[in-house]
Amino acid sequence: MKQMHMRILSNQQVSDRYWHMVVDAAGLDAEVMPGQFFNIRCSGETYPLLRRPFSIYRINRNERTLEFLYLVKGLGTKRLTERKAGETVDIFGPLGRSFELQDGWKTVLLVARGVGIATLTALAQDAAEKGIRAAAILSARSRNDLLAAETLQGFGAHVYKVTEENGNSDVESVHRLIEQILAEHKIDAAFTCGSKRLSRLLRDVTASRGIPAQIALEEHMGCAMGVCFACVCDVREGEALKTVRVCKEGPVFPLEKVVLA
Amino acid sequence: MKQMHMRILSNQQVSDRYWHMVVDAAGLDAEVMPGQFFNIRCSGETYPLLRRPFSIYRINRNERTLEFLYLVKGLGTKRLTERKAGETVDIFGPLGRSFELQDGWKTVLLVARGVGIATLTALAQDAAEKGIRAAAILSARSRNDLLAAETLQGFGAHVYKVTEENGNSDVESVHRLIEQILAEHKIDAAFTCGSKRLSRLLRDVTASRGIPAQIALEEHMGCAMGVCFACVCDVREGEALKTVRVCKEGPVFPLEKVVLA
Amino acid sequence: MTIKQELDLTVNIGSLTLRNPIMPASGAFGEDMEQVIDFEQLGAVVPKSITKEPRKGNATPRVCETVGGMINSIGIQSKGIVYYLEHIVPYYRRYNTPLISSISADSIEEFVEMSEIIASREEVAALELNISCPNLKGNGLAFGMDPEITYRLLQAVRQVTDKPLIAKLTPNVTSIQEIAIAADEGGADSLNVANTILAMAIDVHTRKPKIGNGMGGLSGPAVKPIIVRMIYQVRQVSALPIIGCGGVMNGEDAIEMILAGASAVQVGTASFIQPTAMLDILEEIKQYMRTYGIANIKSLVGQVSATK
Amino acid sequence: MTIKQELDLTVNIGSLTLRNPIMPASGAFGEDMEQVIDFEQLGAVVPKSITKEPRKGNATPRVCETVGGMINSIGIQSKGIVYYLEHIVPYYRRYNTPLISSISADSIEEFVEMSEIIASREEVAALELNISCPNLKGNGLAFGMDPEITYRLLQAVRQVTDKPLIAKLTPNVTSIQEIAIAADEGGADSLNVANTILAMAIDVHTRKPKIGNGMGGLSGPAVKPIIVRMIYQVRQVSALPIIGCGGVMNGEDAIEMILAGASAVQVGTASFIQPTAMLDILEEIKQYMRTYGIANIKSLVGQVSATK
Ligand SMILES: Cc1cc2nc3c(=O)[nH]c(=O)nc-3n(C[C@H](O)[C@H](O)[C@H](O)COP(=O)(O)OP(=O)(O)OC[C@H]3O[C@@H](n4cnc5c(N)ncnc54)[C@H](O)[C@@H]3O)c2cc1C
Ligand SMILES: Cc1cc2nc3c(=O)[nH]c(=O)nc-3n(C[C@H](O)[C@H](O)[C@H](O)COP(=O)(O)OP(=O)(O)OC[C@H]3O[C@@H](n4cnc5c(N)ncnc54)[C@H](O)[C@@H]3O)c2cc1C
Ligand SMILES: Cc1cc2nc3c(=O)[nH]c(=O)nc-3n(C[C@H](O)[C@H](O)[C@H](O)COP(=O)(O)O)c2cc1C
Ligand SMILES: Cc1cc2nc3c(=O)[nH]c(=O)nc-3n(C[C@H](O)[C@H](O)[C@H](O)COP(=O)(O)O)c2cc1C
Ligand code: FES
Ligand code: FES
Repeated sequence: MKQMHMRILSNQQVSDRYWHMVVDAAGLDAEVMPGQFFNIRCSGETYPLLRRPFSIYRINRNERTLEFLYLVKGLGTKRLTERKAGETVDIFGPLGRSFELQDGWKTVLLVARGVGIATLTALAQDAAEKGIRAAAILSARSRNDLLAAETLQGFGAHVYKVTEENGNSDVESVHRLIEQILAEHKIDAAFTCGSKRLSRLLRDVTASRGIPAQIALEEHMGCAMGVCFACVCDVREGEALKTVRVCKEGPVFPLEKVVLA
Repeated sequence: MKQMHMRILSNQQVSDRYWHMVVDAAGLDAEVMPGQFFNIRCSGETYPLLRRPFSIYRINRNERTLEFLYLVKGLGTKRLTERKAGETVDIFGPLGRSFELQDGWKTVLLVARGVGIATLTALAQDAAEKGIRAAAILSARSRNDLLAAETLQGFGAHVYKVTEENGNSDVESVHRLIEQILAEHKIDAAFTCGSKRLSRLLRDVTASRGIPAQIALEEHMGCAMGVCFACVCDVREGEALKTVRVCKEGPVFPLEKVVLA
Repeated sequence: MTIKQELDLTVNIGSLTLRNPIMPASGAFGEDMEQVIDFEQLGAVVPKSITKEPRKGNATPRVCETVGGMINSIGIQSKGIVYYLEHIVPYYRRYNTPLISSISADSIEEFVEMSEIIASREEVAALELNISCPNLKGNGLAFGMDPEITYRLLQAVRQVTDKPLIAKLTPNVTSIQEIAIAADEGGADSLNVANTILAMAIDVHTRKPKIGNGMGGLSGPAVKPIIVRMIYQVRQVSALPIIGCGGVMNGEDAIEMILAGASAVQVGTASFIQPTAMLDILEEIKQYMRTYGIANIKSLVGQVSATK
Repeated sequence: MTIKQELDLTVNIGSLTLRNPIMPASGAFGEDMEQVIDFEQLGAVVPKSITKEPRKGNATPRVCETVGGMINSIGIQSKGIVYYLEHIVPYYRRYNTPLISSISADSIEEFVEMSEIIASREEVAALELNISCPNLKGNGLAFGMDPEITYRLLQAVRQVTDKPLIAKLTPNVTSIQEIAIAADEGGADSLNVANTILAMAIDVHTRKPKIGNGMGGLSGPAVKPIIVRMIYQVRQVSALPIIGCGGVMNGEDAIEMILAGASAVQVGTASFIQPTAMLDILEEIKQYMRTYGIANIKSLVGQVSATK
C-alpha cells in the first residue's frame, strides 16, 4: 500500500448513475489483483473528509492503467465526478486481499449486483487471462445500470442480465437461473459481490453442492489500512465467531465463513 | 442588498498577489456607489464558510459590469482565484454607505494603501465623471502592487506612487508629499483607505486645515447586513464614543470621527 | 411520484402555536433582514439578546472562521431594555409572526426584573432566557452550567409571567440532561438546545487569539453532530418541546434535529452565508415531507430509531 | 531568508524525553502503518487502547462523516492484555521510539491491575490512561467526567508504577480545569487534552443513526477550536505537560496547540486521510521554526498572547 498522485486519463459518465475513471498507474510498483481496492481522496476539501474505497474494475498491465467504475451515491462520489482528465487524483493502495483463482478451475460463476459488478469484472478479466471461463449473472435496478455487461462479454464471459425493470431480479428468479447454469456447466467455484440477498442464495446453493465460493464485502472505513477497526465483519472460525477487518483480512472472504447479517 | 448569481466575465491574475474579476451585473437593479461593497461567496464549500467582503473597484454603468480587485490573502481569496470565466459567482450586495462627493468640489486628494487602492479607484472614477480632479497617493509594498495606478491615471488622476521598495512610503515621506500637494493644489476634500498609519497622518493634516475627509474601514464580518454586530468600530459623537457597524453605518465614515486604535 | 397534499407545518412551543418550525437564532437576526426575507413566512422572530443596560460588547475582531464553523464573541452588544421596548418590540408589531424576546442578564434578579417588564408587553409572545451565553463572565461561565442555579432562575422567572419560557441551554456541560431536568422542573415551557460551544483559535503567525476576546462561541455545521446528540439526550429526560439550534444549514439538517427530538429549529450562521437560508430550509422541509408522504411535521419529532 | 540551523524538537513528558512532539492518537495507529511511515521518526508510538479481556466492539457502521469531522464508535475492540503483552509490546521493540501504552478499563481496580502489569514491561515507556472513552458505558459516561473519580483513579495507579502517567481527559465536561486539577493532584505526569466529543448523526432517509451504536465520538478538524480552548484552559491551572489531541491536520494546527499550551501533539483522523500525515506535520513544524527563527520547540509552549 502506497499513497500516489495518479494522473486521470479519463473520467466520464457512462450511464445515469455510473461513472468510469481511468488513471495512469505507471508509478505503481505493486501488483494489483482483482478484489483489491484503492482508497481515493475524492476532493481536497475538509468535507468530504475521508477517502472513499473503490475496487479495481480493470487492470491494464500493458498500458499500465487502472480503471474504476463507480456509482454516484453521496458527496464523495459526486466530487469524484468533478475531477477532470489531466488532473491528478490522490490514491492509496492497493489494499486488501484479492480473489483467488485456483489452478485447474475451468468454469466459474459470478453473481454480482450493483457496484459489485465493478468488482467482479476485474475477476472476469483475470479469469479470461488464465483461460478460465466465466458465467456471470449481473443484477441491477435498470438495464441502464448493466453497463459492464459488454466489458464482461469482451472477456468471453457468458452474461445473464436480470433487473427490477425486467422483473427477473428477485431471489427466486435468480435461484432458478443459477440452477439452470449449474445444470448446464460444471462450475468449479463461485464469486459474489454487491447483494446480501444474492450472497445468501449463492451460499446456500454452493454449500449444498460443495462448490467453493468467495465474496467481496463492503463496509464503512476509517483508515483502510488495518489500524482503526472501523470496517469489521464477523467470520466463523469453527464454532466461534471472529471479528475481522474488511480492509485487511478482506474484502474477499470464503463465502461460507462470513456472517451475512 | 440582494443575493445574486452573477456570471464571471473574467478573473485574472494581474500581479504577484493581486487578481482582477469582472462580473456581469445586468441583473442588478440597485445603484452601486464607490465605497460600497459586496459580500462574495468565494466557494461553495463549508470551509471557507463565510462570505468575504470586497469593495467595488470599477462600476461600468454602460456595460453593466462590476469589477473587483483583490489581494490573495488566505483561503477565501485563494478559492476566488479558482473561479473561472463563464461560471457564476454568488454575490450579496451592494452593501454599506458610499463615499460622498459634494457639489462644488474641484480637486480631491486620495491616500490609499494596499487593497485600499481598489476602494479608492471607484471613487476616482466617480470624481472624473463629475468633473472633479483627483490627486492620488498610492502606497504599497512593491511597485508590482501598484497596478491600479494606470486605471487611476486613465480617470485623469494625478498619481504619486510610494513603495517600501523605493523607500519613500514611510509616514514622514508621505507627509512631505501631502504637504507638497496641498501647497500646489487647493484640495477640497480628502479620502483614505487601507492604512491606519496613513489615516492618522491624513486626519492630522486635514483637521488642522479644516479639510473634510472620509475613510473606508475594514473589519471582520459575520452577516454584512447589520444584524450580528461583528464588524463594529468606535466613532465619536460629541464627547461620547458610539460603537457602530462597519457594514451598515460604514464602511465609509468621516475621518475625524473614527477612533483609529 | 409524490402527491400534492396539504402539509401541516405547525408546531407548539408551550401554549404558543407557530406556523412552522423554522425561526432565527438570536444574534443572527434583526430588522435589517427585512430587506432579504419575508418575516411573515417564519415560525417566529427572535431578535438579538437584550440586556438591561446598554452594553458596548467585546473588542474586535469579533468573529473568525474555523473548519466548518465560526467563533463569535460579540459580548452581547446591546442598546439596553429601554431602547428595546421603545424601538425593537414595536417594530415587529407590523408582522403577524410571534415575537420571542431573548433576554440576557447578570443575575437571577435581573432576569426576573427584565422578564416581567418584557413579558408584560402584549407584542411579546414568548421569552427565551439566554442562560448560556459563554461571553458574559470570565472563563466562559454561564448560569446554565449549574443545575441548581438553572432551577432557581427558571422558578423565579416563572413567578412573574405566564408567557411561554424557553430556556436556552449551554452545551458546555458534562450532562445536558441534568440541566434540562432542572430547567423543566423550574418551570420552563421549552428548551433550546443549545447555544454555542466555547472555543478558541490562534493565529500562528501573530501568536494572538483570532478574536479580540480570546475565547468565543463556536457555531456552524461543525457543531451539528454535538447538538444533535444533545437534543437526543434531552428528549430522553424531558417531555418539553425542544428547539434545536446549532449548525443547521439545510432542510435535511433541520429534519435530522426534528428526528432527534426537536419540535422547532433555529437557524443562525447559515443566514450569514445564505441570507434566505431560513426560507430555503422551509422549502426543503416541505419537499422532504412530500417525498416521504408526511402530512404533519409533528409526527416526525423524535422518530429516530433507537439503533441502526 | 531563513538560516539553516539546528532545530531542537525534543519535548519532555514527565521523565520521558521525546525526540519530537508528534505522536499518533490511540485508535488511529497500529503495526500495519509501518508500511507507510517510518516509526523511528515519531516522537512516540501509541497503539490502540487495550482492555483486560478481549472485546468484540460495537455494531457497524462504526464510523460516519460529518462536516469537517467524523464520528466513531469502535467500542474498543481489543484482543485483551495477554495478546497485547505477547504480540504488541514485543513488536515495538524493533523501534527506537518510546512506546506509550493506552489502557482502557471498566473500574479503578482494573486500571490498577492492568497498569501494574503493563508498566512492568521494560519496553513500555509510559502509560496513557484512557479515562475518557465515551463508548464504554451507557449514555457516554466516562471516569474522566468526575473529578473525584479521576483523582482516585490516578492516585491508585500512581501507587503501582513510577513510569510517566498520562491522563487522557474527556472534553465532555463542564470544567476541563476541574478535571485537570484532579488528575494533576492524583499524580498524573501529563494530561492528554482530549478524547473525542460525544456526537450523533442521523440519516434522514432511513431515520436511523448513522453509526451502529447510535452515538459516538467526534474527531477531526471540526473539533480543533474546542480542543485548543481546553488546552489553553488546562494550561492555566496545571503545570503538567499537555499533549494536545483533536483535529490536527497540518503543521500550523500543531503549532496552534503548542502556542495554546501543549508540549506534544497527537494525530488521529489526519492519518486516515493522509497516511503520512504525522511526518508531513513534523516537516511543517520545522519549516515554521525556520521561518520564525525558533531554535527550540519548547520555547513556543503556551506562548499565545493573552488577548488580541
Ligand atoms: C472494498 C470496497 C470496494 C468498493 N468498490 C466500489 C466500486 O468499485 N464502485 C463503487 O461505486 N463503489 C464501491 N464501493 C462503495 C463506495 O466506497 C461507496 O459507494 C462510497 O464510499 C460512497 O461515498 P459517497 O460519499 O458518495 O456516499 P455517502 O453515502 O455520502 O458516504 C458517506 C460515508 O459512508 C461511506 N460509505 C457509504 N457507502 C459505503 C459502502 N457501500 N461501502 C463503504 N463505505 C461506504 C463513505 O465512504 C463515506 O465515508 C466499495 C466499497 C468498499 C468497502
Ligand atoms: C468593506 C470591505 C471592503 C474590502 N474590499 C477589499 C477589496 O476591494 N480588495 C481586497 O483585496 N480586499 C478587500 N477587503 C479585505 C478582504 O475582505 C479580505 O482580504 C478577505 O476577506 C480575506 O479573506 P481570506 O479568506 O483570503 O483571508 P483570511 O485571512 O484567511 O480570512 C479569514 C477570515 O478573516 C476575514 N478577514 C481577513 N482579513 C480581513 C479584512 N481585511 N477585512 C475583513 N475581513 C477580513 C475573512 O473575511 C475571513 O472571515 C475588504 C474588506 C472589507 C471589510
Ligand atoms: C454572531 C453571533 C451572535 C450571537 N449572539 C447571540 C445572542 O445574543 N444570544 C444568544 O442566545 N445566542 C447568540 N448566538 C448563538 C446563536 O443564537 C446560536 O445558538 C448559535 O449560533 C448556533 O446556531 P448556528 O450554528 O445555526 O449559528 C450568536 C451567534 C452568533 C454566530
Ligand atoms: C477510529 C478511532 C478510534 C479511536 N480509538 C481510541 C482508543 O482506542 N483510545 C483512545 O484513547 N482514543 C481513541 N480515539 C480517539 C483519538 O485517540 C483522538 O483522541 C481523537 O480521534 C481526536 O484526535 P483527531 O481529531 O486527531 O482524530 C479514537 C479515534 C478514532 C477516530
Ligand atoms: S478501515 Fe480501519 S481497520 Fe479497516
Ligand atoms: S457584519 Fe454583522 S453587523 Fe456587520
